[in-house]
Amino acid sequence: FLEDVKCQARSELQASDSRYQAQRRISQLLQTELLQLYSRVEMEAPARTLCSSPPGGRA
Amino acid sequence: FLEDVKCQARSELQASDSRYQAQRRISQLLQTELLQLYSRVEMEAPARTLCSSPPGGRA
Amino acid sequence: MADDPQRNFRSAYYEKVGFRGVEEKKSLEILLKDNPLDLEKLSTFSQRFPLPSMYRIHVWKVLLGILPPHSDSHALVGGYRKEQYQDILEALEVMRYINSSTPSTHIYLRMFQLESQILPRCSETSAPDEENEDFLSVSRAMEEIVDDPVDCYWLIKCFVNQFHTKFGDSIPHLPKSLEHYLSQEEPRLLNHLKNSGALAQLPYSLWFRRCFAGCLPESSLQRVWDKVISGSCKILVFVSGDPAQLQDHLDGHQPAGRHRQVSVQ
Repeated sequence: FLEDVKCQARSELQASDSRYQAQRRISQLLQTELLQLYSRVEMEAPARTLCSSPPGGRA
Repeated sequence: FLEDVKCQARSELQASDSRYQAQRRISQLLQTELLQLYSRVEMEAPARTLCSSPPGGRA
Repeated sequence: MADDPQRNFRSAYYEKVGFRGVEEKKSLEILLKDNPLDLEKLSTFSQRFPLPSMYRIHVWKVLLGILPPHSDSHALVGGYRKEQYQDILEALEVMRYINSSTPSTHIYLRMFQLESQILPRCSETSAPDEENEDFLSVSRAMEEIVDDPVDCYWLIKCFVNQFHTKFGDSIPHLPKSLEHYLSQEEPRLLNHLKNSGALAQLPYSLWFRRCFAGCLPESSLQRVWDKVISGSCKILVFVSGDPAQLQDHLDGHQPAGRHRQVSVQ
């Protein structure tokens, strides 16, 4: 019976963890995407007034 | 003793949940940031060659 | 006469009109009342009988680990699964991998790629390659069977993952098994296929990789997948070796078996 309770807890924890892992992958992707977009914006910035707003700043 | 096991399971699940929630907040912030960056890039795009590459496209 | 002619008459009648599963359905219902569910018994059931359609999705979810054996955890875990689905979907939208006009099967592909850490850069997304096409076929077939998109995604993901983990090593050997099976069961057919060069032309590698998705009518496919999900890939060989399936294909009926049921017990 004790094994049973442990087993149930384990499967709940696994499901919760899988949700966390997905969220972690999502933020990694978002970070990559942001970095690439920033570097693109900055490469093009010197020619423009854009450089007056710091990277990471609001639009 | 059984109560003990259940209690431990509950706190593990709570820990997993709060890790998930934290990661979710991070993703949401990053998403907001990304959306703002996209709209900034696109506002500036019409005047530039930049518009030849699709939004979300190459760095 | 038998002791209970009424009952025997009924059973025989049910069998004749296709309700062979009345008794089976009852025994499945008993299994589904267990808490925790006995995965071994459910697998055995699913190996032996086609699952009644009203319980199929639930049993698949349990066998694939989308829902845990403990029924009283189903609501909690089901909620986690839904959140995970929505989180991924939302992120892909924001990153512009998908939009309102993206076909759902392509959405499932991107979601699966995100979770498997093989999502290409948005700008580098190209036409789906062979492996993607296999995934898309399975998705299209699953979508025919499952209405709820959350269930559908999870079933596709876990089905594909389980199929590769469990049978990945066996798939390349299935064509040999098919030949062996035919040599035992249908030696004349095998000879004919070999001599006419037709054997080499059969797309069985495709059938195996896609688990017959897109190659069998839905009702037969479900029964094949019952067996695959509950742990056997031998069924793929038997279905491929079914003379009617082969004949259909050689006759140029595509997808094979569209016109009749493959007998999958």
